[in-house]
Amino acid sequence: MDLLKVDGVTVEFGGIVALSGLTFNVQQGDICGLIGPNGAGKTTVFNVLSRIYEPTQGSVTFDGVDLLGVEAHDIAKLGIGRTFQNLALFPSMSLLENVMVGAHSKGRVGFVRAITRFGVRREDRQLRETSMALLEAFGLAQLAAHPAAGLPFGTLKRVEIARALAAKPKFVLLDEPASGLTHSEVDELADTLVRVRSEFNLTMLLVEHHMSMVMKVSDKIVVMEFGRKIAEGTPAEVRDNPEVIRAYLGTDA
Amino acid sequence: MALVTIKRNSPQHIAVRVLGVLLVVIAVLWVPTKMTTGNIDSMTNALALVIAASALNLVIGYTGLISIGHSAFFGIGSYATGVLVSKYGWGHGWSMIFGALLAFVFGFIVALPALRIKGIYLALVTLAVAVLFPTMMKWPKLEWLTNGARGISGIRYEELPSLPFLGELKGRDDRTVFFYWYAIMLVIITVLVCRGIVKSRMGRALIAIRDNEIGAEVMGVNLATTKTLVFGVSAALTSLAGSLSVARTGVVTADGANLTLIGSIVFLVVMVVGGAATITGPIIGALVYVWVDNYTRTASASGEGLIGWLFDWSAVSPASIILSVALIVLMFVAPDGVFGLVRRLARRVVVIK
Amino acid sequence: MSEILRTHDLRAGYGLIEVLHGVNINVDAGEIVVVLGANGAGKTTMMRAISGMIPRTGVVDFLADDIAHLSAHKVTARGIAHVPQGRGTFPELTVEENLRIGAHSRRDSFAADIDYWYGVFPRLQERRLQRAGSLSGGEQQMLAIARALMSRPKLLLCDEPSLGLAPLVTRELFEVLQRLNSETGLSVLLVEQNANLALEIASRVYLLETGEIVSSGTPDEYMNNDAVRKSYLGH
Amino acid sequence: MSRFFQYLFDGLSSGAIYSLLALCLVVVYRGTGYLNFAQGEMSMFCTFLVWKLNDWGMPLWLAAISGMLIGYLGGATVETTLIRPVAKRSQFAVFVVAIGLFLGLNSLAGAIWGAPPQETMPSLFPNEPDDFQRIFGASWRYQSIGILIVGLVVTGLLFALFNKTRFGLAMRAVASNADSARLVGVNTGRVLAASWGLAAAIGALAGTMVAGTTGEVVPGLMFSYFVYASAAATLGGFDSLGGAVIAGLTIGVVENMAAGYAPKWIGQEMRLGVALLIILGVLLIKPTGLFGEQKVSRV
Repeated sequence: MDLLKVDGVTVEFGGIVALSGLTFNVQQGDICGLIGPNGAGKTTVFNVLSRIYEPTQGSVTFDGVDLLGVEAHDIAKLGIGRTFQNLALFPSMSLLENVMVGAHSKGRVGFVRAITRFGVRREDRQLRETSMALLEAFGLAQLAAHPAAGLPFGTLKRVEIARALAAKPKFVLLDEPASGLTHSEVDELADTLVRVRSEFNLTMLLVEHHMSMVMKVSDKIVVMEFGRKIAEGTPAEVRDNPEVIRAYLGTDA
Repeated sequence: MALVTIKRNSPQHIAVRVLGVLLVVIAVLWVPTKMTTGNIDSMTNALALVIAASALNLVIGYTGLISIGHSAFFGIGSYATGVLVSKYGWGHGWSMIFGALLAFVFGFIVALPALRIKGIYLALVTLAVAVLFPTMMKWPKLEWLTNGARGISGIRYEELPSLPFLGELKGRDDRTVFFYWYAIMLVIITVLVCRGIVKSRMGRALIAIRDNEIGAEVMGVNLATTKTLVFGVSAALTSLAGSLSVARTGVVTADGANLTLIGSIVFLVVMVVGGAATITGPIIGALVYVWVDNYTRTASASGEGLIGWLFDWSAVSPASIILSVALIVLMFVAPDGVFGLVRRLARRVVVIK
Repeated sequence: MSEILRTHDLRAGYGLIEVLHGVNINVDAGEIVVVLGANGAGKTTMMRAISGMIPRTGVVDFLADDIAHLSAHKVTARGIAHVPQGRGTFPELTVEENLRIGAHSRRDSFAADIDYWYGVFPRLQERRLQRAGSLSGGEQQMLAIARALMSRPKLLLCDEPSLGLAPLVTRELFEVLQRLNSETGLSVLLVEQNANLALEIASRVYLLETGEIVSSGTPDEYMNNDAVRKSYLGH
Repeated sequence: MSRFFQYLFDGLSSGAIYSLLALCLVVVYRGTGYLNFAQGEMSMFCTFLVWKLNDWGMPLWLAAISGMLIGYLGGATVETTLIRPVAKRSQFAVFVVAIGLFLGLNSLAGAIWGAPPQETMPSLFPNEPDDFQRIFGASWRYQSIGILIVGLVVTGLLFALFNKTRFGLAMRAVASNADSARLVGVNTGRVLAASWGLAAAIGALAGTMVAGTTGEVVPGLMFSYFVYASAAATLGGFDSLGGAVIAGLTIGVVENMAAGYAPKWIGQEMRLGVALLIILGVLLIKPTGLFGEQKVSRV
C-alpha cells in the first residue's frame, strides 16, 4: 500500500523553480532514499511535506488524506515526524524537554488545564517516562538534563531523531541524519534506523549523502536533479543507471 | 566544584524548599505589621509591578514576542475599574473581572499581527498600541466615558470585599494594610497562573516557539492559537495590576505613569533586572526597582550620601538614570538578571541533582 | 617552488565546540590544492578560519607573515580572496556594483579589471545593471569568483563552487579556474564535494576527516585508492 | 482651495521632519537590522547641546553643525561600545540596551535641564510674524520652506552618499551581506559605527529644526516625531531610503488634511492616532511596507 503519494508537485520562489512536477510514492513500511546533488530540491520536498512551503501545482496524499488541505501544526497529528538538515532543536531546553515537545501533538493540556493544574502532573509524568525511554534507545539518557545548546552536532542529530519519534509517528522524514558523524557512527546509525523501523512500525523518507548508508538501508531510492526526478528504483538499479552516474555519483575519470 | 550536592526530592531538598517558603511567608507577614505606612504603600506598589512584569514575562521572556504595549492593558484595567465603579456603580471585584476579560480580548487582537510579523515590526505594533491608548482616552469623542484629559477621580472603595483576613477598611492606616493584602492576593493569583502555564505542555510550547518557531510548528504547536492566547492571558493579568492601582489611589488619568509608554518600559525594566523567563525574576525585579526609586528619591532630595553627592546637579530624582545605567550594565554582566546572577552564584555552593 | 600559505595547528569552531582540531596544510605559489572531506568534516570551517571570518588559534603564515590574528578585512587586503560557500554575492547590488565592491581593498584604479572580467564572462556584461539576486546559480558563481579576483589576490579560497550548479556549468567553471591558474599563476585552495572534477585540476590533495587532515598526496594516488573512491567519489 | 494648499504645505513641512528622522531609522536598520528605539532621544539630547552652545554665544548655525558632529561621534561611540558587544548575544539584548538609552537620555536631559522654565530655542530660519510668502492663497512661512529645503537637500546628499561613493557602496554591501562584505575587505565595524553616527547627526539637525518651530527644548521634544518617523519607516518598508522619504511626506500631508478637514473627529488630539493607525494598517496588510523587499526565508 502506498502511504505517501506525491503527484506532479511544483514549487516556485519568485520565478525560481525549486521543484518541477515531482512525482513519487512511498510504500507502507519502506525506507525510501532521496538522493541528488546539493540544491536538487530534496529539502524542499521535506518542507512541502511539513507544509512549510506551498506548492504552486500538484497534490500530496498521505494515508488517504489530502495533505495540502492540512495546516502545518496538524501534520504531526497525522503521524508525520521529521528532522532538519541544520537542526531545529530548542537550544535553551534540556534534551528531555526537547523530546517532550516532540510529543506535543499527543498532549491534551491546554491553557485552561495548565492554569487549573487539572491532569497536568499525570500527563507530564507519562511524557517524561516515554521521552526518557526514547533518549535511552538512542544512548542519550545520561545527557537528559543537559540543555541542547553546546552539544556536538552528531549528538544533536540523534536528539532530533528521538524527538521526531516522540509523537509515535507512522512516517518520518530524515534530513541528512548522518552528517557530522564519523564512518563508524554512520554504520551504527544505519543499524539503528533499520531497528527503529521494525520496532516502531515506521515508514521513512531519507535524505543522505553517505551513499554506503543509503544503499544499505533503502528499499527504494528516488534520485533528483534540478527539482526533477531523474531515476527511481532499488539501490542496485539506481547505482547502475547511467543518468544517475552522470548527475550525482560521477563517472570514472 | 560545588561545596554541597543535594539530591532532588531528598529530605534535605524538601527541607530547603520548605525553609524557603517559610522565609517568604515571614517576610510577607512582617511587612504590614512592622513597616511604616509609607513603606507598606511602596510594597503595594511593588506588588502591582510584580503582577505586570510577570505577565509581560509570559510574552517576552518565555514566548520571545517583544511587547512595549503592556501599559495599554494596565490602562484597560484602570479605566474599567474607574469607569464602572464611579459611573455605573459596579463593585470593584466585578469591574476587575470585566477589565481582565476586556484586556484578554484586546491582547488577543494585538497579537494577531504577531502571527505574520516578528521582531521590530511587532515591537512597532505594540509601540503604536502603547501610544494610542492614552490618546484614545483623551479623545473628545470619548469624553462622556473617560472624562477626557481630566480623568476620573474620587473612585470610592467602600464596597471592596472585607474578608476577615483582609481586615476592615477604617481610617488611613487600615486602608494601606488592606490594599497590601489585596495586592498579595492578586500576586498569588498571577504567580499561580504563570507557574501553571510555564510548567506544563503549553509552557514548553511557548519556549519552543521562542527557541525555534518552525521546529515548534512541525512538532504540532499551533503558533496562531498559542501566541494569541498567551498574549491574551498576559494582557488580562496586566489589567489586574491596573485595577489594583486604581482601587488603591482612587484616581485614573490617561497620562498616569503606568498608562503611557513609560509604564511599558518600567515593566520591561522590572522584568529584565529581575531575570527574564523565570517566575522569581519579576518579584525580585520589582523589589529592586521600588527600592532604587525610593532610595534615590529621598537621597537626592536630602542631598545625603553617595547618591546625593553624585547627583547634586540634578534637577529631578536621578532614579531613572540609575535604573537605565543598571539596565545596560546588566545586559553586559548578567543578561539573565539579578535572579539569574544569584542563582549562578548559589550553584557554586549548592547543586541540586 | 615558493610557499604562499602554511597553517600550523590551526584550531577553530563555533561557540564552545571545536570543529578544527589542529590542521596543518600548505599551498605553494601556482598550485591548485584540493581539500576533500565528508559533510561536517570541517572544510568550510577551515576556509573561514584561514580568511579570518571566525576566531581561531594556531599559525596561519601567508607570504611568511603570521595573519592568524588579523580580522577578515585585513586578511583580504593582504591578498587572500575567499569565495564562500553559497556564493555570497550581494543580491541587492547590481552586477557591476558587486564587481566594484570586490576592489574595495584596492586604492588604484580598477576600471580595466572590470572590463577584463566582462571579457572572461560575457554573460555578466549583458547583465551588468541587473541585481545580482536575479542571476541564475551559475552566473552568480561566476560573479562571485570574478568579484573575489577583483582584489587581485595572490591566493583564492574557493568553497564548494559547484554547489547547486548543473554539471555542464560546473565543468565550465573548473576550466576557468584552471585557465586562471595557468595563465596568471594564481594559487587556489579549493574545497569541493564534486571530487571527480576537482581531482582533474588539482596539483595536490588533502583529505580532511572530523576536523583533522588524515592524509595528503597527488590526485592520481587518490583516484586509485579504493577507500577514497568509495567514500568521496561514490564508485 | 486655499485651505487645501495650506494643509498640503503644512503637511509637507512637518512631513520633511518625519522623513529626516525616518531616514535615520532606515540607515541604522539597513546596516544592522535593528530599530533604534533611542533615535528620538538621541536627537533630543543633541538638540539640548545645540541650544546650550547657542546659549553660550555660538551662532546658531555653527551650533547646529557642532551638534551634528557631536551627534556623529556619540552615535558611533554608542554603536561600538554599547550595541555591538551585546548584538552577538541576541536581538532582544540590543532592544533592551536601546530602551536603556531611551530612558537614560530622557532622564539625563530632564535632570540637567528639566527644571522649569523651559529653554527657549531660536529658529534656524527667519521666523518673524511677517516672514511668509503667499502662494495659492496659502501662507508659506520661510521657516517651513527652509525645513522642506533642508529635508530635500539632506535626502539628496544621502542618496549621493549611498549611490555614488565608495563608502556608500560599502554600506550597502554590509546591509546586503555582512559576511561577504568582510570577505571583500570592508571594515564592517567602521561602517556600522558610521551608520549610527550618520543617523545621530541627521537626528541632531532634525531636532534643532523641531525645537526651532516649537520655540523650546524639552525632554519630550522628539517623542511624537519618533512615532511619526517609525510610521513612515514602516510604511516605506524600513530598508528603502526613497520609501522612507515618500512615506514621511505622505504621512505629514495625510495627518494635516485629516486634522484640518475633520476637526471634530480627529483635530489636534488625534493627529498622532492617524500615524499610529497607519502603522497598524500597513503591518496588517503588507508586513514589509510599501517599498520593502520580501525576503524568502530558508529552513
